Amino acid sequence: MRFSGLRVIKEALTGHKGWTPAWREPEPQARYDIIIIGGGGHGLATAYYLAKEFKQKRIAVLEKGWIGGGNVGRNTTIIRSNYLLDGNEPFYEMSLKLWEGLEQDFNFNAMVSQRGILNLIHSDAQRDAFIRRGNAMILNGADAEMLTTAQIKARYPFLNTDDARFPIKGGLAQHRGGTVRHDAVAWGYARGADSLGVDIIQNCEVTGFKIENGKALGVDTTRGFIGAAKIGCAVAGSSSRLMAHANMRLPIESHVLQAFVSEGLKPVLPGVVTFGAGHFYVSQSDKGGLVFGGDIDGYNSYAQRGNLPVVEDVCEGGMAIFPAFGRARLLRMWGGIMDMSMDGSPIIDKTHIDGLYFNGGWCYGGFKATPASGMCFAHLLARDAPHPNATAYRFDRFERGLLIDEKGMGNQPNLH
Amino acid sequence: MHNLRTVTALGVAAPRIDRFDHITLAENDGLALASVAARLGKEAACHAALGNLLGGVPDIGRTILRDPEAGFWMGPEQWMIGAPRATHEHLADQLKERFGDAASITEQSGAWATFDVTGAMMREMSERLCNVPIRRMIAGDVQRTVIHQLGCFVIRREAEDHIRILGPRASAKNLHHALLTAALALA
Amino acid sequence: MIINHPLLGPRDSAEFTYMGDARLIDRPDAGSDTAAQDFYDYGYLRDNPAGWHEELWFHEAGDRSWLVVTRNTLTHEISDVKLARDVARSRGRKL
Amino acid sequence: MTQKNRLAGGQINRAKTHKFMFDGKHYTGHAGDTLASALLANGVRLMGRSFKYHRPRGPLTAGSEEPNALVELRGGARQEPNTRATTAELYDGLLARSQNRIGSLRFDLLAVNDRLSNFLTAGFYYKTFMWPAAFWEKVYEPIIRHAAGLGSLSLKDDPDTYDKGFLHCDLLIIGAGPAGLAAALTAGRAGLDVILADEDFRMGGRLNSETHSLGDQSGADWAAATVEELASLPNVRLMARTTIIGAFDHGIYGAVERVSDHMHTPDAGKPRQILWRIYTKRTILAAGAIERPVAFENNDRPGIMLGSALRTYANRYGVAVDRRVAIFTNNDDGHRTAADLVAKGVKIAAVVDVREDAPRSLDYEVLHGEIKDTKGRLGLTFAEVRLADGTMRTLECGALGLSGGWNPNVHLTCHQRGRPTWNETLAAFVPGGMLPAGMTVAGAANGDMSTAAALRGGAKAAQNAMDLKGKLPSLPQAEDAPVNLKPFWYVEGCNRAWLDQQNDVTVKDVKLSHQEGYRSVEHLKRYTTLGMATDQGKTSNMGGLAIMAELAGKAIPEVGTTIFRPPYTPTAIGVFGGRHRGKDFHPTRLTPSHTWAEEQGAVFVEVGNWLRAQWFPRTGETTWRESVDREVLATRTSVGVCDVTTLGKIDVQGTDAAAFLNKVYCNGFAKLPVGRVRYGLMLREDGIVMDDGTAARLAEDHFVVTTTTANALPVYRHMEFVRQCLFPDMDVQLISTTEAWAQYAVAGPNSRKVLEQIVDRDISNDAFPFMACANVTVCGGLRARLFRISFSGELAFEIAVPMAYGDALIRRIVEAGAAFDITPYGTEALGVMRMEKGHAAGNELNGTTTAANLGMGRMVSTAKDSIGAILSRREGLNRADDLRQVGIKPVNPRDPVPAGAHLMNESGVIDAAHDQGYVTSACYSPNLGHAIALGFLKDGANRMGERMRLVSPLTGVNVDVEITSPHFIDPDGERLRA
Repeated sequence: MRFSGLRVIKEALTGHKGWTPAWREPEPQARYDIIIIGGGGHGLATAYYLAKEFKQKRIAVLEKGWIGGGNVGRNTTIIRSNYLLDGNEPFYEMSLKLWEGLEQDFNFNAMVSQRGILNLIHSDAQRDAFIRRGNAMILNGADAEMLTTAQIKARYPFLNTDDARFPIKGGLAQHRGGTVRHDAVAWGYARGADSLGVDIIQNCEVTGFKIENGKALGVDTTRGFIGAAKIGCAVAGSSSRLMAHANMRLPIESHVLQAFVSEGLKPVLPGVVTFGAGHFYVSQSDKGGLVFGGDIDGYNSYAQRGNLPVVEDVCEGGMAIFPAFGRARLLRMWGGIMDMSMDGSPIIDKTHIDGLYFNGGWCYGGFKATPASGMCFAHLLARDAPHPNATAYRFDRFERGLLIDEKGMGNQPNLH
Repeated sequence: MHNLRTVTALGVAAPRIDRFDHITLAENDGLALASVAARLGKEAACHAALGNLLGGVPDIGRTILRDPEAGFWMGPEQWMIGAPRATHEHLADQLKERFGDAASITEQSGAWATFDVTGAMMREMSERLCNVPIRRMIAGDVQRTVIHQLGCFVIRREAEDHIRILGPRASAKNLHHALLTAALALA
Repeated sequence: MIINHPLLGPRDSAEFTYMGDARLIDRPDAGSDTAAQDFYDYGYLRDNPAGWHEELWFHEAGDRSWLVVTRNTLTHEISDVKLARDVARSRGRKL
Repeated sequence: MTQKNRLAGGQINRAKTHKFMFDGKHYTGHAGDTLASALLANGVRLMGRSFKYHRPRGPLTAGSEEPNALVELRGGARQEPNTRATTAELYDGLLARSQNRIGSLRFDLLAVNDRLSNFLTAGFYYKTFMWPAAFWEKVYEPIIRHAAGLGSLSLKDDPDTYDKGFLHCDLLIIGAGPAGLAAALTAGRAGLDVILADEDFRMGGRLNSETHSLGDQSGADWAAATVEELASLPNVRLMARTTIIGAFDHGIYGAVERVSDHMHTPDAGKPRQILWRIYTKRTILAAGAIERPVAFENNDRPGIMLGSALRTYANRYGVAVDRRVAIFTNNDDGHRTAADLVAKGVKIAAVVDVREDAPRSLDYEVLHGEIKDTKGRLGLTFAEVRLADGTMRTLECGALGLSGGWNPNVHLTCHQRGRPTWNETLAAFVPGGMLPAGMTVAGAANGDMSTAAALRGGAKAAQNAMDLKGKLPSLPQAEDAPVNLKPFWYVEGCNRAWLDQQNDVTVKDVKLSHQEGYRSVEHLKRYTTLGMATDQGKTSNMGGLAIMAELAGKAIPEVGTTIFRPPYTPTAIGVFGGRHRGKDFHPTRLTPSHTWAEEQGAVFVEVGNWLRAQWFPRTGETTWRESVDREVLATRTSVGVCDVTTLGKIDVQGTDAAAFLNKVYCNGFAKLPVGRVRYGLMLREDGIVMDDGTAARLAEDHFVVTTTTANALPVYRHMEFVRQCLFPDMDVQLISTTEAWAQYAVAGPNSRKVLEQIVDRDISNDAFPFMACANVTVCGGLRARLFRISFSGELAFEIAVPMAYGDALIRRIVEAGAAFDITPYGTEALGVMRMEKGHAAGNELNGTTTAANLGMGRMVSTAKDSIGAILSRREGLNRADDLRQVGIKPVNPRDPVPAGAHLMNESGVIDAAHDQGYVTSACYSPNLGHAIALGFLKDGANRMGERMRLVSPLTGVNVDVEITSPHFIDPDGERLRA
């Protein structure tokens, strides 16, 4: 069924009898051409693009719980392409372009809202680094603008510039950045993929791979064995657990990232603001909640919850730049499990096992990457060759020293 | 003899004192400090030297309060020795002579700002400042902790209402500000 | 979280700095023919278990000891804490 | 206006009358009132508007679970949006406004949404507003955003302060109702360190709201007496107005104490609130239970509220919500409400009970049936009853009490891995799964619904938790009634029957969600927003789950629950920030020359947490460049002085000190003679440069290592890792002594002449050559350290004295240098001189730089094993066309060469694919008379003299440049050795 304003009106007048399920609940078949493990944003996007752009058939998405229950449903909804390194920027810019046409493409309003993202600058060295980054963005065809403190103040008059510990010396803005209604991304891709014949199988956990002489033949699941010519893994957060079934050790650690939302408030923040001298970034949802976050807790964890010190650290950052937020109330805090990779960048690559493909290591850049990740992983699965914008995301870059280290933190995942 | 004058950690000539009914907050500028770290394999000799300096080896988390020198445990096989600066300006050199090659001695006099907090509300005040179980501490207990993001030592002195706080000297003004604010919040 | 420091007793994990898998103690032999491969494995590959995990914590705001903490990454329960230096010695690390 | 609905009795202080204002109208109430009870006493039921349909709303509850009665409390910078009138303590002069409305509360223009509700069903926005694409940000979203949201922030800086603190105890008891008080008595009398916390300003919990007695006292009196005894115990800390917001790992609880929220403004110096981190061995959760409503058509009108709330208002606050009240119940609780109200002289229109075997009463009429619908635009006027026999009956009433049963307050039991389990008798979830370590649950929170069971449970829990011997304290006699309940969630055939009153989620929405395939609890919640309002579904989730289960043909426990997350109730962001605001966000580190520099009128700059002199303006200088140029020229032609204390200093001692440095530095240190300094390059194990600095050998077994200012701590941590974890048997001891020594760089051709007046030893070139170091004395006997090292490229020394003498020494140096017009210089001049000299610094060592990038590839010794050596040899870090550090100068001397600009070939396309490198640091060189820069260029070593384009599209720069050696000045280093 196609969604439209007219449709909404028609249904309203006929008691909403006509709405049908957004996706089917099919029984798993014995065999598929392509199985995607992971019914999160990346997995669903991959299935959608496999069917739509690469005309693949007989595709299944296997989700151990309910679709969208992972990080696509527990993030701070920010989209942007303000990256520095050549290995990253073209990929994230491609993602941003896909976001821009996404809703019309899959006929679901995910509220892609390009109200802009602003990175505050607090030192000359930081300015130098941001100028280099802004230039890299422009040279890669993205948009970037350097704002003066006055320009920033005009947009955010309640920003603390009077007694700031680290004075604001300007900011790097990307006006095409913004936020997206995160759950709707999973649902939109699921509905789109389903309508193209993709089987979305929920409550179906993969418990093992069937691998014979170097070739993957299928997966054992809680709903039985399912054969496949190709298997794509997109379970960021649980990557190490899943790939251990294939006896693989990954350049990845799992860490918890907390996020926070305040009570609903009348609009105060037009766009996304990130604090350059503390760990804090914030935007305001359409419902009015201030959605904010900061650093990961910093220790390996698979528990989707964090601890108080980071909550305090994040709120201290918030109070440092927005002292007016002191009287807004924190409503809810939650945690998501991140695949923190060894250089802070993702992996989209074949494994050494024939027919087994991997997508993960997104650190906390996963949500904004969803469309490009899906497109590039679909490309890899369909064509057996990396998408031109994802060639750097290879497994062997660590062994060969071809690292993509935006933050320059080296091989300690919790610092990225 | 040189004629260079010292300034206190707060950057002035004389130590500062803030007196209230419930709390007295006093900068203590009279301490010479040096750390002692036992050399590998020379632990016994080091302990012996500590023994005749302090009358014992400060146990984990403990201070030996003794005149003129006092010492407390900093880490495994590592101690901080303190003494009146007036008599021990060259504490590190004096300790080197006592310990010989049994320990590595490092001058620390300049590294720390010292504040003495006394008064009826000392416990309430430390509860607002740092994560030490102040009500369970007994005289001579010492704990390294964080006050306003600054790594500090908190020493429970003989008097029931007295703690001594050693904090990083370069941030002495911030530390003092944090202590003062906490005191005022309890007034 | 609370880390039961083998010398100091229970201390808030906020006083510590985390580094990661305690296998980082087992630095490979730089002289070996397989050094390149060994150091790649050492530097980059992790078991990253969902369950018990031996990991390195530095008591930055405390006694400056590196600790090996055995912690469950699913429940955050801590079952054992040792001085890393003792662990390193027990694993036969020499000069 | 008089308090027309005020009854006799209650625990308010009638002697104390408070004036207050709501939506511009004046009212009075009493000490002990909440804003809600005072408004109800004044006959005001309408207090707010719902989120989506802007339906008129009054309080549903009398507690912190309130979804409806949210107001903007206080004014000006202290305005608090979304404040629950049901918990806001009344104080004299209280000011409150209703929120989320356009126009007045009675005539809200946005109430039109209610008329359009059929179009605005669950998830409607996912299906439309997509065309044309550009309209979303420009048209649709702005409208939605302004209609959405609840209250408003003032957008003025929060004028109040917040404290944080730490508490340690044996037993934390959460909730001071019968169970909590009994537990506190048991543990308190046993002498344990107990903290008893309750979110309410009056301890006692339901005991303050009910009429049944404990022994020969009223519940409220027993509670008061017990609190009094507890207060007398030195080992018990009573914390009223304190909410335990979260259960974190290993027995750490977050608690927020509202110190001043019940006052007009906080007392001077006092915080508004305190965030306590409570460290406890054991915890007893005695948080009670929350009653749940029933869903039926138009069940959301002002005047319709929980039966327990009606009792609280009547018994605790002495307030009748209306003089004519109806009750709708599925259990005996409804009859308890009726009895209490009758006793207070309130007329009971009828008790409508869904149970065939409903108890009868002589005091009021009991109807077997259900409420079908209600009337009353801004407040309840009539309730339509459908009797069991199908006949209809209309009840006139201004208040309607709903009793759908109770949900134990399991919230905190679920903050870790706990997942509640289903209890058939209560038709509710009770604590289950893995509770937070050390937590037990008692009283209604544990499903023990009678007062007697709560008292027993509390005492027992304390005894077990602390394994106390001996018998329980004698507890008073109390009601021990069983729960007689018939599960009943919503009235058949209802449509717009509210589940989540704040977010306007109705039974119809849940059905639609199921119809559209959003069938897991998480999907239901996210699609309909059920339970996502400021009350987090405390009164709405169960109803939604029950209907979900019915639609899915499952039992409620099979459907499961959504996860409870901290905080228990919404918590001011300010309290998490504490005092770390404004200038106190992070501590500031001051250099020993700070006071002196201030006297010189220095301009300061934040470098990490340090505050350093950036430059020293002199009268007549109009731009910073003038000052910096002067400082640079003066230093290069005569002598300058600079505070370099911020450099990290690590004392490395022990017989293996040299061997240790051989491991942490990639270049060799074993053969460094005593009395000499060597530059050291430190790699991370992944082969990338971590830091650089110098190591001075003061004795065979004693080095002083310097680090860059920014890396002092990480480098120390790394060295301790290498010492403790990698080479545990080396005899080496490390101490960070950054702040122990005040260190000054004295640089320039006349630097020796200046220092000769200060240092008590021969420092001639022969006696103290380049890269020499020594323990010396200065000014006739003060111990000091002297290093002949140079960052500026000039003849230079660095001299260090104990910190306390730093101020005196800088003054003495300047005095001694007067003859040479010694010039203090700041970080800017320091930067210019190091760039002129081609020294790498923070901008170059950006965490991706290799030794090879810096042109120091050969420094990585292959003769020994050092940290990072092996991985530094990977192909990707050793490509022929790798980046190399180069110097860059403009072809036209007037052009800038800004940092962050990218290098492109002289001709050809300008884009990322053709990127050749970038500028890391740039400045104007007063010595060369033009801008200079350091940068990284592909294959840079072989491109000296090449013409290139430097572009910065971001800042509009595109200039021709020439690639040069990074050593712009004195490339052969003659000045250093002079």
